[in-house]
Amino acid sequence: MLTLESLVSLLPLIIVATTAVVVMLGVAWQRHHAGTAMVSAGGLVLALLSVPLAAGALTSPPLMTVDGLAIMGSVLVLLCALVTVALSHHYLTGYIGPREEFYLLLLCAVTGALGLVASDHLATLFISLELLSMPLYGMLAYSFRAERSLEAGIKYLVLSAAATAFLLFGMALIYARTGRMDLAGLAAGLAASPDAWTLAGAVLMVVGLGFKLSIVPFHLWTPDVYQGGPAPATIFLATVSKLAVFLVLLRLVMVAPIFDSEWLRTLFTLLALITMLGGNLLALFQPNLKRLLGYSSIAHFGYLLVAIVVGGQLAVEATGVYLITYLVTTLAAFGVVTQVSSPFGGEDAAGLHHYRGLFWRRPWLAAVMTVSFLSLAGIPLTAGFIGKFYVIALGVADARWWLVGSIVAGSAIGLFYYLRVMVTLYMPEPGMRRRDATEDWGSRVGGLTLMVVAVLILVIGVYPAPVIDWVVDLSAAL
Amino acid sequence: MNGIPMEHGLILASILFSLGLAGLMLRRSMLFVLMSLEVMLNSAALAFVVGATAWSQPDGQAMFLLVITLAAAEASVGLALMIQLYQRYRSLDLDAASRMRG
Amino acid sequence: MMVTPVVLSFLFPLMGTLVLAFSSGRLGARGSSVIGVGSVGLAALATLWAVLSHTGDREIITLWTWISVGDFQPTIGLGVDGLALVMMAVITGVGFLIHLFAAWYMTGEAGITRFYAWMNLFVFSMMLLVLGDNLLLLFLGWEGVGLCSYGLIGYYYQGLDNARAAFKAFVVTRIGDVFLALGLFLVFMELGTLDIATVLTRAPEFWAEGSATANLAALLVLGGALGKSAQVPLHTWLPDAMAGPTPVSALIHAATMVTAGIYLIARLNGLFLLAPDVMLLVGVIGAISLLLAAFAALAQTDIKRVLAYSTMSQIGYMFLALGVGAFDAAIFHLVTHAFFKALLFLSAGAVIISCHHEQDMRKLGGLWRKLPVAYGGFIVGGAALVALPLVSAGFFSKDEILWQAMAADRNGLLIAGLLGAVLTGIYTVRLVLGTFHGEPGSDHARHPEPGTNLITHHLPLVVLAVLSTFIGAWLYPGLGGLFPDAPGEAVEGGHTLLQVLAIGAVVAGLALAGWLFLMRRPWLDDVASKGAGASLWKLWHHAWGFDALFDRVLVRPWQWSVRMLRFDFINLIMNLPALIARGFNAGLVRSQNGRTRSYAVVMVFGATVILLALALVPGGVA
Amino acid sequence: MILVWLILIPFLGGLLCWQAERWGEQAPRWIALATMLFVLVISVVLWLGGDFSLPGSYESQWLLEWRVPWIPRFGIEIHLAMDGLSLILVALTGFLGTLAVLCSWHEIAHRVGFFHLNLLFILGGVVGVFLALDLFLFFLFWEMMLVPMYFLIALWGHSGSPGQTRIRAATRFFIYTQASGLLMLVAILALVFVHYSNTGELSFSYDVLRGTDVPEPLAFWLMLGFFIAFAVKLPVVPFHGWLPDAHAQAPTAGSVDLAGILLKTAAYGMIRFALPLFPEQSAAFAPVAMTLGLVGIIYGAVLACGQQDIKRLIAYTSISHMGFVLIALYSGSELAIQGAIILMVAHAFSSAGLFILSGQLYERIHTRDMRTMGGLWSRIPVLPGFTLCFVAASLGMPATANFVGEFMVLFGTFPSAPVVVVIASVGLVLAAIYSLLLMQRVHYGPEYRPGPLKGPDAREYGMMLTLLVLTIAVGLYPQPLLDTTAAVAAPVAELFTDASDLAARAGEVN
Repeated sequence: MLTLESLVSLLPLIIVATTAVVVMLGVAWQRHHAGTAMVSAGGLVLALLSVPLAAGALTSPPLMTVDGLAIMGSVLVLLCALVTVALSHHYLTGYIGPREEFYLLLLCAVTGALGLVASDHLATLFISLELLSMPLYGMLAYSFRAERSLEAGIKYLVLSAAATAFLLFGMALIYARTGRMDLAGLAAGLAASPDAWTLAGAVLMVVGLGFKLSIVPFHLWTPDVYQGGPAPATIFLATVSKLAVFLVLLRLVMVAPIFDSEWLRTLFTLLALITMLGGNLLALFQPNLKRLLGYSSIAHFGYLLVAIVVGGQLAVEATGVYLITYLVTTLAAFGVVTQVSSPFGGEDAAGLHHYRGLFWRRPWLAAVMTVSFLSLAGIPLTAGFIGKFYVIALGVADARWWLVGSIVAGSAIGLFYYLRVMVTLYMPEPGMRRRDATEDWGSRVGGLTLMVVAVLILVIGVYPAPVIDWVVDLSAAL
Repeated sequence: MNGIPMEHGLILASILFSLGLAGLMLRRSMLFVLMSLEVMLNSAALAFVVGATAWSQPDGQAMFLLVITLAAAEASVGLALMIQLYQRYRSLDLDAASRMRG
Repeated sequence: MMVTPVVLSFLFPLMGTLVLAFSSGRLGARGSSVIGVGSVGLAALATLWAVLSHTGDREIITLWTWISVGDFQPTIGLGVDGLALVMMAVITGVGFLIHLFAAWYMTGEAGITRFYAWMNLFVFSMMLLVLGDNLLLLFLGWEGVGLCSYGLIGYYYQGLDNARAAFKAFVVTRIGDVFLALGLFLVFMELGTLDIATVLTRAPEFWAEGSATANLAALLVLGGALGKSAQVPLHTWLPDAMAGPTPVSALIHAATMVTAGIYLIARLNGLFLLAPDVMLLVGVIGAISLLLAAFAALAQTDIKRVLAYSTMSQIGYMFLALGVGAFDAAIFHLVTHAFFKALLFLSAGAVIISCHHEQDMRKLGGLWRKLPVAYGGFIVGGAALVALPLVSAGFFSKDEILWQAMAADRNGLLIAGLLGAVLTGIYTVRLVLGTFHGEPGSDHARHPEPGTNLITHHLPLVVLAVLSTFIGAWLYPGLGGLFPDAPGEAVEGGHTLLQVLAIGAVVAGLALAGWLFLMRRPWLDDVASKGAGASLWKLWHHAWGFDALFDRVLVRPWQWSVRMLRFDFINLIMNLPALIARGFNAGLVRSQNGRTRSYAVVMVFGATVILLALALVPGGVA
Repeated sequence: MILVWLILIPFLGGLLCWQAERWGEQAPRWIALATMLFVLVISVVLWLGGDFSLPGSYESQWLLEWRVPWIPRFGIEIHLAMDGLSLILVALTGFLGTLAVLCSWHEIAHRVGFFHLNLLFILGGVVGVFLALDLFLFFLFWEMMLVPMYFLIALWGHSGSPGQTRIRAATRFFIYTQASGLLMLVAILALVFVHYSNTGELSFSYDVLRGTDVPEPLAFWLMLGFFIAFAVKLPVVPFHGWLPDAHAQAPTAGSVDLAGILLKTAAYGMIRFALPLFPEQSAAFAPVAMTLGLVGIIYGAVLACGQQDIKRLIAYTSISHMGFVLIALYSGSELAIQGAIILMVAHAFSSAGLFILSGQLYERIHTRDMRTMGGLWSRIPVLPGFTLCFVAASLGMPATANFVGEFMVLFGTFPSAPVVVVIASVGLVLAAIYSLLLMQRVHYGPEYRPGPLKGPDAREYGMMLTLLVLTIAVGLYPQPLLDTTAAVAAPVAELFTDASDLAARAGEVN
């Protein structure tokens, strides 16, 4: 039953939803870009402050469970959304046409993500996933006058709809065989014996979620959408969307035993292998920075799949830490791309030649980018290394030598293109005119948040104990 | 309940699903691609209904309603983008919008 | 650090080197030659003082322990006994005279400071070699001497073949050094110490006579000695080493360095006595080198190369003496040989400088009236070389060796020695006649400029000439006490018979040479220019073709492999992963063709593959 | 606490240099010099102060120790400790760091501040490697010292070669070492988890992990993981591809650091981690390691003779020298291991000297190709003299430190592996060949181009002289070095003896 207690546990979601409505009314009453940005940021902060309250609540709403995993997911989603809002404000100042709708779409997507992270029932899973994806089509195709953005929107829409159809069909098959929709019930119903239909349903669900996480056979859309979409939309796609979907997949594997069968475990191992290697191999000679970051995010989720394969307490902890390090690093990397290409001038500054010799023009921005790429490559003293260390520790603890070997090979290949990007920052630039971040980028809100994120990367890299303890407490509650 | 056994319903839904998939892959024009997406979503909804009747629970029907609303939302956004596609490329061909590669 | 005469004797050259090396051009030619010659002179005086104050038994002066790890405790210690003092006397005495002559020889040459720095360093290393009381310190001197010979042979570094000769000398001697090093390792492993005295006492206890390890150790030490003393297998570097200035050849390739091998074997005589068949091998190698060098000397045109081969054959004699166990006779011959060979080389140097660096005998001639001092040096030196009876020092020492060989009834070696004596006579006469008598072959020879400086030119030659006569032989204090008794003591009779034989051989050689070169010159020339004679002459000229053999067997394959391996092919294996990654990248990137429908196809394909795997792979469907 | 300062000083100095560039070009150089001298002085003071007698059973073997928990979840702590070996290597780092700063005084003209930042970060990382005792911390410093070296080679490499080759060489260097480092990380983690399953205690500390008995098949793979990481860095032949390219492209300071210290971190890693953690497996692996060492000696020498570029030649000679070290480490004799340590120090001096000289040559004739050199003896006043001394050192001339090192290695290894020593002695002859070839092609022979060149100024002369004096000093009186490292070498040697007894007993048993 929906008691007051369970409503409190849903507080962050409710606050974000009300902010979306307030923004909608604001747009209807009087368009004011900075105001809208402030309101949405305020809403997100408020939601963030309400998370401890929600965590305290004992019961959770019928179709959802607000447990450690959900709390961790909500906090990360809200933080990423906050950084995206901060970065998109400066980006959108150059956009001719309605600017406030972007924040509206973003808030709706965040609501979906919060719902997805806490979902315990196939229906809420489906609804939240769609609530997350639908605004993304809009955000990606936001600057539709530029054909790349339109193309990205269309591609994402068509392929995401197909993936949702797969997911739905999978759910339907499982429902048809077990008659139960909630995960706990599913588990009991299937304890007898997983027959052909249920496994087929599980596989189809994996395909549907795999698309969203851009696991290799279903990853082809990622580079085009990352390149096409406007920078803030890409940040949101790369962080919040992947984060939420991965937590759901983790929950499915942890709770519902049909995902725990040995056969699916080998399937995930194979998927992890080809994703790690495929992601890195594709990015080797990529001249476009946004596509390169797309491939690198594919590879990183390949590493993370190891947690799904291993499962168990350590896996949840490893996922938590790895996601934190991945999010911080991706925010920094994409943040730099946003800074260099804002204010919006029709085309994002994605080509690597734009960043040649950046260090000698914007030393601190280049420093942020170097730190983020070092972290992507997993070099010590950066957050990325802690994440990689965790994943390798996981693989070794469970004696998954094939996976550990491919992590080592993948990161060795990955070094090549991360180093190539890093060194272009310091190369003496030929005389070519090139785009550049605005002179005062550092003093704007976006710039400041970017600096904070970069410092966070170093802090987590140097002293990860607090972050690890936080994740351990939350995952212990699972 | 001696109606048609559940497997037949599921097989029908699967056939419908694969027809939608084929349409998605073969048709060039975006309009028909959106249509085949609808077919796939409806096939999933059908499977839900079949499941619901088999277990005589209302959950399946509720899911069917949700799927229909989603399909509608999907179609609206899809058509909006298709209009922009037409204005830009003067054609509905999905492959026209494929400049990003490599 | 007690300031005893011995320590002084090897510190002076070291100080000389350091002053010269770090003067970097501030010292003129005169200044550097004064320092160079002066330091060796002081060393000679210190040696003299040491000889006088020597009390007879072996005295050890330990400066400091070099390394001490577990039981590996080599020290920087100096062992002073009769043998060391004799060698020191030779090195500093003859060395001083050669340094003096070099002052005259090198006037007008560029880089005299560098020359004297190397020469002093050489004397220092040689002193260390001789004085070292443990094998590691001896090895230090051994390698130091090799480095200095590299520096000095390659003195005229502008010429590429001079540098190549120096390189060849160093590498060949280095091969010998490696054998010695292996010997050291074996000795240390077996006997647990490197100290020479303890090695000689422990060897008989630990090893039975003729046992495998004894043979191996002796063989390895012999290998080292062969490299340094230019004996048969490792001798090819000596003739090319004549590329250096003549005083260098006199000091290094006559008096001191090449005798290091003999000193080593004499010092480690205990080791060799334990391996009789290796002793025999030493004798045999001595005999072979003796004959090979003598024949080669017959067919040389360059006077320095003749002397080089004659040095090789005289050292062959010393090896022969060592082979039969006559260590004292070997050292005796070493001393006398140092005197007369240094004299011959310096006289040759005088001739060369007077005739403006003309070394080819065919271009020289008719000089005996114009260069009287050089001619006198050659006559006295030649007499000692040929071992003219009763008058020359050579006679006493060579006769002693032949007598010992006879006493040890090694008749094969004895006959080789006698034949060698005859050949020596022939090529010495050929050398003297070709250089000084007959018609001057070139305008350089027609009007030479004789050296006139009294001190730096005449004094060394005269002193050495005096030492090459019987006075030199008389000067040598018998070192019998230090060594196990030679075979000669045990046998009474037969000595006079041998002396007759030896004198006969010498006289026969001289007569034959005189007849051939004075009376039958034209006949000899046409025999040597046709058919068999010409090919024989060419074979001897190239020293029985050893050089060509080593070149084809060792040098050419090495250069070929270096050229082949210049491209680091093992590196290719390490580039393999990069190439594989590049291939995969090209393949995968093609899949990103930008068309949504092809993305959908790949997605569906992926899903169907998984579904099929679900059905087919066992365990999927329970 | 002084250990933390030893690591922090280079890092702080580096940041200071980066910011000091605003006050003019000379400021970063002086700051960098001051920093490195400070590190050197501290380590020398520690050396004079410390007593290095063999550790009694009761007090710990570490001269200084500093320990603070870092990531409690995994039992990782910042555990720094210093004993004889790490003290010497830290002092060597300080010394070579000073030389690196001095020799790039005129060579690096543009972006001086950022150059010194990278240079000092490398040295900080290396000091960290020598002091870290916690396996995680060791791995962290091991990977961290690569990044600044990568930038050093890629951005300040030799202007002579086109841009692309510099970056390719730097990337090869980075990926080779990083990937093999990851293998080591996997081995470390496996060791930790085996220990965890044995004793239920999760810890990364060196002393705790030394005792774990790892099941046989896995133990070999873990030892291999460690060995490959150190073999790539040593470098051992199949993995040596990166060294010549890195040296050919690196600036002089980079080459001095790379050859002088970075190669030594690998040897140090073997002595400290690879051998003690897996004694039995290392003993069983010893023949293979020795063969690799031999191949390294011969192959390095043959390739050194074939090179045209002077720095590539010196790089290949380093491969050959390090072959000796590898043989010594796996010979299991205390004398050989002491010799290996001396050889490491000696090789640092001689290769640093040769690289500084080739840097000075490059400043004068602007080329590294030996075909366009010749007869330089008469053209440059003092430099050829010094080159001859260092060439003599590199071919192992007695009275130089290399001779002491090499011969102690050979003396120590002879009893256990005579055949290996015989083949290694062939390496001595080859050493003579490639060293004299270097001397021949550069300084002897006919003059390629006439005209005198300027001699070394006070800075260069001072550097060369100190290096030469040190080489001769260690060559003639290595005892202070030997006493300091005696405490380290003895236990490592015993590992092998009881390991080989173990293996022998195991041999009898089955």
